[in-house]
Amino acid sequence: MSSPEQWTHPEPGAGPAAEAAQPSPEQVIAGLRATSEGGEELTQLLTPEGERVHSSQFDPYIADIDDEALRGLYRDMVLVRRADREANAMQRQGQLGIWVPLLGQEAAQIGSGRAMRKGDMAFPSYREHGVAYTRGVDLKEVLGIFRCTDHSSWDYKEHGFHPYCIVIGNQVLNATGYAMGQKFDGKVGDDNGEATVTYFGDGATSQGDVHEGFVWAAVYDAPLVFFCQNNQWAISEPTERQSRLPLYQRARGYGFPGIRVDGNDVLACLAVTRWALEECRHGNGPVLIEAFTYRMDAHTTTDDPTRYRLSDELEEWKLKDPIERVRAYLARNGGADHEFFDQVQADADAFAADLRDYCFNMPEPPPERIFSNVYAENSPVLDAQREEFLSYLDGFAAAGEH
Amino acid sequence: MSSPEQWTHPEPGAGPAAEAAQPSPEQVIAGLRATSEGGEELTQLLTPEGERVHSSQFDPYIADIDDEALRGLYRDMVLVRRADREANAMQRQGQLGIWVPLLGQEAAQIGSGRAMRKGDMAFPSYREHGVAYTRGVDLKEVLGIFRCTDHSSWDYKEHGFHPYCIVIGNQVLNATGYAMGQKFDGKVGDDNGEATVTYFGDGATSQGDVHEGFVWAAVYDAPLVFFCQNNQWAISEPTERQSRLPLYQRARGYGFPGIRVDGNDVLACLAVTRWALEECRHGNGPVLIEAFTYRMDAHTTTDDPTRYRLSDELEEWKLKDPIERVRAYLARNGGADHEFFDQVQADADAFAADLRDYCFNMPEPPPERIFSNVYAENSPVLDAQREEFLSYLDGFAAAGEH
Amino acid sequence: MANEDIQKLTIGKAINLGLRRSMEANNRVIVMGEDVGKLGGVFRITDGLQKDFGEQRVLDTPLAESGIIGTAVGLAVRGFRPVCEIQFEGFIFPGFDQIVSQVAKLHYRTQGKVKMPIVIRVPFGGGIGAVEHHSESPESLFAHVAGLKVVAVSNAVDAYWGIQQAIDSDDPILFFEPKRLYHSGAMRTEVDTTATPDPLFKSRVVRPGDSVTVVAYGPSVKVALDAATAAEEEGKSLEVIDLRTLSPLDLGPVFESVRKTGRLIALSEAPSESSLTSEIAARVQQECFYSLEAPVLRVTGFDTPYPPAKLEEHYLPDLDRVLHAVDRSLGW
Amino acid sequence: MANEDIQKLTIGKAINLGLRRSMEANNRVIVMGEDVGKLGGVFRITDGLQKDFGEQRVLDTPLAESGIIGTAVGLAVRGFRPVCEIQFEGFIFPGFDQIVSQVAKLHYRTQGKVKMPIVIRVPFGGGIGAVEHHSESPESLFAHVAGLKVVAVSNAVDAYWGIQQAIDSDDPILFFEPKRLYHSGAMRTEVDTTATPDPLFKSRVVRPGDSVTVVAYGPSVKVALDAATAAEEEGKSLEVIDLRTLSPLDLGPVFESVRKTGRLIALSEAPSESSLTSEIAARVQQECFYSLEAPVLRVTGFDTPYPPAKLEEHYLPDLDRVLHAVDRSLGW
Ligand SMILES: Cc1ncc(C[n+]2csc(CCOP(=O)(O)OP(=O)(O)O)c2C)c(N)n1
Ligand SMILES: Cc1ncc(C[n+]2csc(CCOP(=O)(O)OP(=O)(O)O)c2C)c(N)n1
Ligand SMILES: [Mg+2]
Ligand SMILES: [Mg+2]
Repeated sequence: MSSPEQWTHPEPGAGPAAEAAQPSPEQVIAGLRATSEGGEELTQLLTPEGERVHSSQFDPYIADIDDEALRGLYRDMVLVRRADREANAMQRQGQLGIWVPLLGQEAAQIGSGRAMRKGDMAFPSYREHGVAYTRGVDLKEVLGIFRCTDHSSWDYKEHGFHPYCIVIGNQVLNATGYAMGQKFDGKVGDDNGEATVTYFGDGATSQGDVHEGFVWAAVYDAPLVFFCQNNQWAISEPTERQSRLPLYQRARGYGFPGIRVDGNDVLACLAVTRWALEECRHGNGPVLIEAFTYRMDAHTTTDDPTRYRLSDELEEWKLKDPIERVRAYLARNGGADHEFFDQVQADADAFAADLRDYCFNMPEPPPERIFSNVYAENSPVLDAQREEFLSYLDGFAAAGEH
Repeated sequence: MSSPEQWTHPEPGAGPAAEAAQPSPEQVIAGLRATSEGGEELTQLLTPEGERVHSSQFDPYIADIDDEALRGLYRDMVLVRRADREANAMQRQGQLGIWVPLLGQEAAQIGSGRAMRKGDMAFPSYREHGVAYTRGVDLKEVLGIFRCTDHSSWDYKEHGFHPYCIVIGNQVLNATGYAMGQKFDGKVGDDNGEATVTYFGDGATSQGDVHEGFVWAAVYDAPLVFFCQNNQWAISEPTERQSRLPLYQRARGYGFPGIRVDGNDVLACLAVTRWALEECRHGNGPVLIEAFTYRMDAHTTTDDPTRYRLSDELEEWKLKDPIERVRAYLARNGGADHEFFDQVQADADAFAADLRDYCFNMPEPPPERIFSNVYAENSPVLDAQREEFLSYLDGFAAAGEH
Repeated sequence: MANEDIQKLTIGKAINLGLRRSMEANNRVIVMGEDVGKLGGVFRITDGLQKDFGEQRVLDTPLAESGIIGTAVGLAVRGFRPVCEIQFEGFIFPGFDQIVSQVAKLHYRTQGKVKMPIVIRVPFGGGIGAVEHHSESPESLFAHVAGLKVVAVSNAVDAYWGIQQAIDSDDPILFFEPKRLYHSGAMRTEVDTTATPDPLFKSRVVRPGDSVTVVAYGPSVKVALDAATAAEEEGKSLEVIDLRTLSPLDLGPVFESVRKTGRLIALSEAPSESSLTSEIAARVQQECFYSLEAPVLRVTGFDTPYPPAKLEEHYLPDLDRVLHAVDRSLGW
Repeated sequence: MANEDIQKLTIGKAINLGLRRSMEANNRVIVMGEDVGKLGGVFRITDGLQKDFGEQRVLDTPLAESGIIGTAVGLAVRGFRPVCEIQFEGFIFPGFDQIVSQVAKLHYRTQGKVKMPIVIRVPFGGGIGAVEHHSESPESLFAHVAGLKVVAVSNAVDAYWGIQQAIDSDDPILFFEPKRLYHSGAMRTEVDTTATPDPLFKSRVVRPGDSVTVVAYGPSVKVALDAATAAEEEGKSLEVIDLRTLSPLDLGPVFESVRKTGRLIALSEAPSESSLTSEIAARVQQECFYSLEAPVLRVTGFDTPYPPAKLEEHYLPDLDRVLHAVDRSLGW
């Protein structure tokens, strides 16, 4: 496998070193904006300082979240962050072709992921490792994609977690169709209803497919939660390049509710997503949620964010870290002690070590995989191609050349 | 040319005759809705009964419309309706392959079309014969498309009227790019500003491209008026199949103004479009206008609307005819007398006769046209194909077979 | 055999009846597209289905092709078997990304865990005197995309069975229908609805002959057969093969025929550049290298956009152009 | 000749410099796409352009390919000469309808009144160890669409001139760039910026030889040349032709070469079915019917979606597969 470095970086010495980023005034403003609290309409239940904000509308949706449950959410976030950092490091060590970090988006993903139930379905993009984890997908399975041994491997049905999707926004229509199917199957209308959550980014909102998803879901009353993680950036482009208005307001033009939630607040993400899912289960879907969060790392391991954003911006957002506020809340209110936090850290380290072990020992995929599962039923043309190629390969093996 | 009848109709005797339409309750409701006045938010300056409604916001935009000017608008509408009916008839006589009637949409098209100025540009779909006329395009040129002798022929630049577009909605993005160009060229910002109007239907609003046009135009502050003629139907589908909300409200999600105008009121269409164009010229674009109107004829000459809608609906809309209300207003207020109306009718008949003459005598296009203008610069491969084919044809001519 | 088992059907009616049979046999089959419900489609191919199967199984969708195909993907994931109608082939392109990135690849992406039993029905081809975008032949684009299967029917019997077989298949299938023949009385044929149909993905010799082989598909099969009849009068015997499936191509019968005749004409309305007829020529020259007595010749649409319909009689390969190619081949 | 007139450039830098020259020469040239501005594109091909030409000539667009191409059409109507960047070839499909229905057809539709001087730059091909949709070769799809021209560059000199020639052309051009070679030091070449470039739409013999002809384009030209070097050691002399333009194909030099060698290998990373290599085979077997001593053989990607990158070394035609085909051709 050739170096993925080639994606974006000239070879060393190929030209002048990348210049230091010189963000424009527009970027500075964008940065400052991004560090705001997301505006008046932001739903928040836990402040960055770890104080609980009460909401008559949303508190009922987290009435069951006692200290133990909150410790669970905390642990989830720490584990997926640790796994994320490990994967990032493994990419640097050449074990993964690329990694797409979720750093900073743990609350949005764990909160919304934990809001789903067994019969629900999630349609992710490519950054939802945290959601995958909440759906019971072993993160080892996620690694295969980024090690480039497969394009995806988990059992989507068992986990209620569709394959990753790399083409921006087009999974949103697939999710819409799935949710329509839930409705057609009579699974909508009461507390036992099923629903679907589809994930996409701020950049994706510009794609025609996302709009068509809005149109279809509205027209067919699909039980679908559009969960937009607005992490402020689409690679190098700030959200202002996609919209004049806060993204949650997009829903107003279609006639369904849109809401902005603090994407760094796991309680708010859980509550708001549960609320939205309830609406959908009862036939009042769809709902758009904009989770206002921040991509704390690069877009992917091939990206260099210093070219387009100020480090100040990151510093501001660090103050709103999704994990720290839960830790502060638990510590302050006696919901957890040092021992607990240490244990979680140890669990996370073990979790990461396990991933690492697995990754380093992952077997190379066999050449036949190229030809497998192109079709469900066979294709004589392709069968012939496979046979010809495999016997060509055998020729090398026989000649000792391979 | 084989019979365009084949498009949709089984050959006679091929099966049971089409059953009488049996609209569902949903359709009946849709029909009733459609006959409403378009809701409280409808901007109307002339009622179906021909009474002038005053508007402090929009009256200034038609301050110059004295009786003479109004007679002009009346004449425009009568002429294009007459031409439309003539073309429809010519299709029945086999002179056109198909015709796309504008019947009922005269006010929307003449009003908006007359709102444009010389430097403005229009991007039509395929039903905007009335707009074409206001832009100085000879309707004879439009006939070529429907007689299938060419795909379009007028000078788009001279007329500020882009070619027709048949793929639903994708011209909206082209219009957006053009309007961005007007801005980049420094033609926006004052009374002399330029602007663009793009036309599309209610059905088109579902297309991804229309959404992307909204996103782009908003982000680039493009001087673009999105002129949606909501004629209540996309072939057989009522507007409810595209949206939960009135279409003008779609703009709310993007952060620019949307407005619903009585599309059968030429004064309101003129005033509202002028207002929207002024906004755009001054850099406050884009603007969405929903012209609430009705497709009084079939979708095209190959369509049979009795299969999907009630004739009652049409009867209701006839009461809101765009031409009759102007006639009533002019007659009642002494703005025109019988002589005028008779003269207009005579002009219209002559206009139609001229079209008819032209159409019946249109020369067949030469076979070389197949190969012409595929590229601006030549293609040796295609040149060879043309030479080969033309000499093959010559062979027939020589052999007296052709 | 009951009388109603054998029906004289046009191609359009045959597809309509085939759809009906599939919907009766499996309640997960749903039909979706623009105007397919109340109106029965602009060609009336879905006529009567919504009335009998309801609005939840025959969906008049919003007007957007990416939406039609993209939601069909999700419905397929949910276990439905969607049959999408694209109103005219020229309007499939807004849905191209969903076809290429999702429909074609999901089974591969998931190592077989997600099946894509979607049929995308596409009325295609020219000859109906229509305006732009209503007469094209884009099938080669789909044949080039791995993960899709592509079928083109030429007659009522294949239309009746083919649509049912396509719906039964767990693979995504682009199903091209010869629109100018939909309601042609000349193509009305007896369809024995109790027969055992030929397999979907096999080509078929539809007229034996021994001097030149002509391979065609969809609406061009009729042109080839007409040419064969005309050629016969001149004492030339054409063997006509209906490809039936465009991907994966079943060229066995073509190779066999060419080994006999030594000459091949590949016929299609589509532009020739990088097309199915290119593929046929490429494979035949390789497989039958020593049998060919003349190069494979192609009779196709030109490499131009589809012209104004007044010119389509020149654009579309007709009997004369086929015969001309036959003469060139024989005179090589 | 001034020293700065001759620069040693990678392919990536050559395109960057070519873009700069075009933007300097004509202020109607604008660059648009995702991340092309501040970031200089994910491959840095537009690096520095926004800084020097401003935000109105180098547009960081919203994230939607149909929007990029659709607005470029309107800008072209307005008299601009847009150069669109598609971030990776696998993301061009949401823009396919605009390309097929507007970009390719507007000039024809308007009988020449509307020109479409649009360049769509597409990094293509595999070999970078990437995830899905980042390594494909969809060029055949565009070669099949009449009204488009398609170019694929293989080296820095053609990259530097080709992008400028493409921008100068009044026709819409899909400009395919070999992404895995963008920053390859091995491909760094002296580019004489004062030279007179070869015409854009001409293929070229890049290595003469006499036993077998190999025709390739884009990143495969390097593979062909490497194979020729290896073959030489075995005493086989390959003639390598760089197609350079994929539509309209300039096959004159290929015919000439095949008349000399009697053998042809067509090389491409793309799947073979209904592809450019099919077209090459189809035309060569017709034009060189009596010269061919073996059938035209194709060495291509397989007819599968692009596999996980750990397997791409098997998927991509390499030197060994070319040599294997050479042996088969010689042994026919
Ligand atoms: C259709 C398409 N175009 C371009 C890309 C390349 N690309 C990958 S991620 C990305 C930015 C996405 O931004 P956003 O939607 O905000 O999601 P985020 O990565 O921030 O989670 C782009 C342009 C793609 N994957 N698909
Ligand atoms: C992309 C595309 N899909 C389908 C069609 C076929 N078609 C032509 S007109 C039409 C309905 C359009 O309805 P609307 O946008 O309301 O415009 P109207 O015809 O009512 O003016 C359809 C489906 C098309 N031309 N383009
Ligand atoms: Mg983002
Ligand atoms: Mg309409």
